[in-house]
Amino acid sequence: SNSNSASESKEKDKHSLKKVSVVLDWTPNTNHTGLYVAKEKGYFKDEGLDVDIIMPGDAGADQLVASGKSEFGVSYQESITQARIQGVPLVSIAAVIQHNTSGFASPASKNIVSPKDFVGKTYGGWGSPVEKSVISSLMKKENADVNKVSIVNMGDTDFFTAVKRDIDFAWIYYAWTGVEAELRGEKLNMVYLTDYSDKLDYYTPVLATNENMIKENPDTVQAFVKAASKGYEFAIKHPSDAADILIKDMPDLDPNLVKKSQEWLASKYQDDAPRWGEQKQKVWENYASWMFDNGLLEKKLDAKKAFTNKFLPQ
Amino acid sequence: MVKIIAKGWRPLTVLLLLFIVWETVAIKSGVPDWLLPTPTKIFYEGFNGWFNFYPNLLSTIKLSLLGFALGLLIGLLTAILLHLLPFIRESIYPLLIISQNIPIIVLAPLLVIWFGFGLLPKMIVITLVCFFPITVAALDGFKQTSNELKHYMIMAGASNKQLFWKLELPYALPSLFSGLKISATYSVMGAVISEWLGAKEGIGVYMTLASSSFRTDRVFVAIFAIVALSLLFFSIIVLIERWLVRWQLKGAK
Amino acid sequence: MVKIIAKGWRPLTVLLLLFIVWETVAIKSGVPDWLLPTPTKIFYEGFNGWFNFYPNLLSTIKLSLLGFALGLLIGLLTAILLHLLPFIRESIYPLLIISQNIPIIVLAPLLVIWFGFGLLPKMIVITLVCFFPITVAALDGFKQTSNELKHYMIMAGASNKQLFWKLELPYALPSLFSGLKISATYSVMGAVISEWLGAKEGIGVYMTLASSSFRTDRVFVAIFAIVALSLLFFSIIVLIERWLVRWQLKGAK
Amino acid sequence: MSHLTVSNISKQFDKNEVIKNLAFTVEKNEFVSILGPSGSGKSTIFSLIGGILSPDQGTIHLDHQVINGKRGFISYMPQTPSLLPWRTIVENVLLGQELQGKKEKEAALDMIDIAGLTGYENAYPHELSGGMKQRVSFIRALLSPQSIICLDEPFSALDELTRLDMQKWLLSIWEEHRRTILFVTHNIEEALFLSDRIIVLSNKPSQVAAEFHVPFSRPREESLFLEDEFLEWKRKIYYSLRKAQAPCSAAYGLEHSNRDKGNTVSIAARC
Amino acid sequence: MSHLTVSNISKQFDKNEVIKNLAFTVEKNEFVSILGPSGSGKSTIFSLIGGILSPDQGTIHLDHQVINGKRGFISYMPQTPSLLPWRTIVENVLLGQELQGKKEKEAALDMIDIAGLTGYENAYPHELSGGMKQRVSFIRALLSPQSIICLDEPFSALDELTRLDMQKWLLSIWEEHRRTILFVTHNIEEALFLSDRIIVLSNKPSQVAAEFHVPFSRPREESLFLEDEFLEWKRKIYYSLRKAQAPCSAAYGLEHSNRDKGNTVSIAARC
Ligand SMILES: Nc1ncnc2c1ncn2[C@@H]1O[C@H](COP(=O)(O)OP(=O)(O)OP(=O)(O)O)[C@@H](O)[C@H]1O
Ligand SMILES: Nc1ncnc2c1ncn2[C@@H]1O[C@H](COP(=O)(O)OP(=O)(O)OP(=O)(O)O)[C@@H](O)[C@H]1O
Ligand SMILES: [Mg+2]
Ligand SMILES: [Mg+2]
Repeated sequence: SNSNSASESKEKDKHSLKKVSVVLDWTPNTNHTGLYVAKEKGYFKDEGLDVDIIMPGDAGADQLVASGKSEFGVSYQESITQARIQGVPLVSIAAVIQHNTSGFASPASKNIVSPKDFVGKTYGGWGSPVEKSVISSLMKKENADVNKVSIVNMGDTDFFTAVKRDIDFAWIYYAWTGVEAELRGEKLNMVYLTDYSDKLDYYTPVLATNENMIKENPDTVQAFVKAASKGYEFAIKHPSDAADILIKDMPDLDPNLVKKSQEWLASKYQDDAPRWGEQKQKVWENYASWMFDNGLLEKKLDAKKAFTNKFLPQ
Repeated sequence: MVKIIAKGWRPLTVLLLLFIVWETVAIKSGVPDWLLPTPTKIFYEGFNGWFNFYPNLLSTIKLSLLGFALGLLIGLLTAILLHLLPFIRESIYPLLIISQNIPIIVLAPLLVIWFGFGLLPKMIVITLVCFFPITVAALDGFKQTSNELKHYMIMAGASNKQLFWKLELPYALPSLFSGLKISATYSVMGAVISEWLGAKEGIGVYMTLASSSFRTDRVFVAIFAIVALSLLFFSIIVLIERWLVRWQLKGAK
Repeated sequence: MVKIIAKGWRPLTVLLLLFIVWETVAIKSGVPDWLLPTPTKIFYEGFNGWFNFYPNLLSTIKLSLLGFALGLLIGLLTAILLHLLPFIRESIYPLLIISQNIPIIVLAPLLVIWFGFGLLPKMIVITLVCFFPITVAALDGFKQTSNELKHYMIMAGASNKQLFWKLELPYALPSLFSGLKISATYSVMGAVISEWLGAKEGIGVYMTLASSSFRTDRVFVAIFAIVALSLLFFSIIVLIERWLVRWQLKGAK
Repeated sequence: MSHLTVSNISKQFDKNEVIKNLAFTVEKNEFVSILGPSGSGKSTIFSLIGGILSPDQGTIHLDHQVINGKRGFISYMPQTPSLLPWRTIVENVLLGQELQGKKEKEAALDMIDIAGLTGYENAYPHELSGGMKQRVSFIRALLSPQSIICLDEPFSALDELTRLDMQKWLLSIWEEHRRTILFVTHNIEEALFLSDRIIVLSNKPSQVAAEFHVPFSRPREESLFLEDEFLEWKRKIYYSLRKAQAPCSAAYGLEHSNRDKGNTVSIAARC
Repeated sequence: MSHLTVSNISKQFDKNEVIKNLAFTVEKNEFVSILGPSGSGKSTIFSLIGGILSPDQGTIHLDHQVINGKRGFISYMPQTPSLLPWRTIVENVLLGQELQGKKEKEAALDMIDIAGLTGYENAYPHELSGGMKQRVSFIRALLSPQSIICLDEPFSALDELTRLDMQKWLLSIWEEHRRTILFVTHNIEEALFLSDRIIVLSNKPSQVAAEFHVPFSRPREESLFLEDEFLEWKRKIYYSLRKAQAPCSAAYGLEHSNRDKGNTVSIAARC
């Protein structure tokens, strides 16, 4: 029946498929698996969409989506929060991963197991004021002083390179860099944000579109989210097959890394939420107010407008 | 041609030596592969992954050739225009410099928003990279024209057009070729950068993918390809220069 | 000086015109501020945020000046070396081209591993960007030296050193200045790029932060600063050229 | 009206007054030579006629047209050969024609041959000796099609035999094809042998110090050099040249006895 | 041993044999002129002595040293002025000295003055007339300190009065300071007036066709030009020059009657 539906959708292709594009945040990785699955398995076609997955490179997804050049994109709660404050009309339409899987990683030899161990160590970041605030928030829980951490801007340098030299710990996504470390057999200590602060349990990454799309083409958005949701559900149930699909589309990626990362991530997509993609207003409000309290936002965010669950399949 | 091949062995030897030093140092000092793979590993990967890599290479070659050609055309036209219309030179020059100082990360979203993900925005990026050295070098070349010869040409009634084609352009050739060499060298990097504006294939795409999945050996395959292409383009320019400016070589003997 | 100021109004007018066109187009077409802010907004932000921005500017100026100076030195030395020792020229030239084709994203980790996050790796990046146009232009300049004058100098017993200092170098000046102009233009961008190798402050840092928090107005403040700096450096080079190569200008009258 | 009319032109470079109220005419098909001390402004006069410089005052007429600052009216041979280094000899010779449209390669090759440069047609300028380059430049001017030819010391780098050869050749061409020629030289005999009229310039700021109509009939043979009248004229012009430079020789403080019995008078004068 | 000994040197460019088995010597403090047709290889001889070219065969001795391909032994004035365009006149004049170490600005200014270039000390070469540039190049060679001076047609661009002036000045300097001078010229009178000895070159491939010891006593006055013996010598050298070029003049097919009664003999010969 699968081939049947494929040829059927081919037929559809000629007449009524709607061309839309989705812009990734950077290079394809396991955060994007659901999209690749939905495309490969024809879920998008079933919904009447012809989806083009675009690697934006330096162009970045947010501006393209906001300006309507692309209908959908992969973004982050941090970005959308800051974007909306600046009047950029981005809206999050699904959380790809339910909880924040990022954290501060360090080689096991450095013995950094909790925020208080940051004292006297060197953090390598990209120079954003958010970093210091986050570290500070974590350290406050253990009554440690953030000013005793030396913060170095390491720019584009990757984690493994950085910790070879002056850096002791850095902020990573476990699903990718952490898994790579496992593959290399390097022992890492992780200090997850979610373990120390609820407010920092924000959604990263998310699928986003712009306000205009929601207003003018709600059907398209609905169709897109539905298919993506099917894709991610497939990835949750069949991580290995899903990984194969991503590898097949992107042969230049390291297959071992993709497989392992996919396995690690499978349970994290939906996690404790009632359905994949669900977002809570609390999470948006918490993080925005945390940012505001730390002087990282100029004004308060209207959290209700920043996201919506209404396109998620019931 | 024989002479060129005969001369070619020297840089090749140097390259070979470099590889040998690299290999031994890498092995001796135990630099891990993911940081700096040895040349043998890189060549091995290049050989093995050739069929995956090949379309990327082709795509980048096409991009850089197109971009270089366009850069050459625009660079030369700009130089000629500014040379022949000195009163607009002062006004336009700052714009040229501005064009060289708009970071791609800022330009990229604008270009994509205006022109989509097609060929055009990429061409614009490569052209921006390539045209500037050509314009500056050509302009300075035109300016250097021997006064004595210019004097004769004008006295003999050369029109501005003739003065340009028969005297100033040939006189500027050596200088122009300086610019061409610089541009040819940049054109490949320009193409790679332009691929970061969202391309489906190309060395730039291959490289970022490899880099984000920590395949350092593939990153170096990409670099080798970039370098080899640049050397090739550069050599072609040098050959054309030898052929066009051979009177100078003859004189220098 | 008076002449320069008098000449300065033309490019300024063009810039002003550009701003006016930009402003009106932006307002008319309703481009949102976060995509392309109007010049007035940018100047407003630049003015308001001056105290935040100022240290970044200074830091980048320092970086680019240092890097340009180093690039000039190394570029010139390389050119002189290759010129005086023609037998190593063929062997070294490919290495120069290679140096221009190693993408910073690949070079960066290596530089960091070897040299940490201090000044040195940044200098290396800027120098890499700056030295190449200078070397190529200077080398081509040396090569162009008039045979007649060379003939006299050698006959009159000029040593190789004298030949170089008294004839070839002054003769190559116009060509060398072509290279300097190209390099000066690149030096600021080079500094900004080098800041991605981890800097605490600088226009590059300011710009990425601004960009990640969607402060497009600040991004443009950064761009304006980069452009202004480049124009300044370029103008300084042009002034020095006018002063050093004034015999040529006099002849051209 | 004369073919070329130079009326009261003046020219100065910065504060250096080079030409002041200079006036002369050249008739159609006339051969006029200009004699004058080094640095007196002879080449500058050509630059003014050629239009690369504009006179500060005065006008230059070609036929009925004012040609101040206008270009393309003269066939020109500059004082330095000014050959394009990337062109072969033939290509250089053809340049003057090329600028005016048509190219006659056959004629060029013939002329190269007569000028004794056979075998060098495809050589580059740097392979030629000084005198050979001068001959190339000379042919280039001869082949240019304009009605008036301006030659600036065309034979200064040639040995006496080659020079005589070239002079005779020039005469034969001119007598056959009749064009207007303005000829700068330092050699009085050359001027006498070739010209209809000789204009002697004074020191800077230069004016016409004297003018001589050369009475010898045409066609002229080289035997002319030996005739008494020729020597007489030579002496006459020499004196006028000397007088033209006089104001300075006094300042220089050299006194010479006028022991001139022969054809060469030896007086040092300098400015 | 002679100061300069050129022994059986040969030189060819590609297939073009320019010099073949040429041999001559120049004694210490001697003034030797070289006469020869255009393109015969005079400038090439200087290039060989100056070391910028090496002879294919033969040796060149300076005193007891072989100087084939060695540089820095001669004060040189090239056929084209070859002034550095970015240097003022004084700076250009001092260049020759500068290359050898010491600079005497006073002497340079004096010489510029005597050469009639007062006021142009700080001008750039492009502001000078052809003859003025030549004088600058001449002074530069005179001021260079080497023991042998090679002058390649130093006065070709000068009018007769300035030329005579320069000749006399050169003589006075030479008579006072005595250096060895090798002098290329096309002017027989000039060679006779200045030199101790005159070497006449044949056509290419050039060899010494004739050699003349000039018998006139020194110091020489300009009145020499008028003496009968001078005219006699002039004729003699003229004939020898003509003979040197003979193989070609026959081919050219010109016949000349030898009606030479005066000082100028008119024979066309060309190669
Ligand atoms: N471009 C210039 N700038 C300034 N002065 C100049 C320029 N060209 C010529 N002169 C001056 O004009 C005067 C006349 O120069 P010109 O070349 O006409 O002399 P000339 O009669 O041709 O001399 P010669 O016989 O030596 O060639 C000289 O004093 C020279 O210095
Ligand atoms: N660099 C060169 N390459 C090839 N041939 C050359 C070169 N230099 C000189 N020749 C040839 O050598 C011959 C002699 O040239 P040279 O300059 O010595 O003549 P010359 O006697 O000085 O003539 P002139 O009186 O015209 O200056 C000429 O036939 C010339 O073509
Ligand atoms: Mg002149
Ligand atoms: Mg010569």
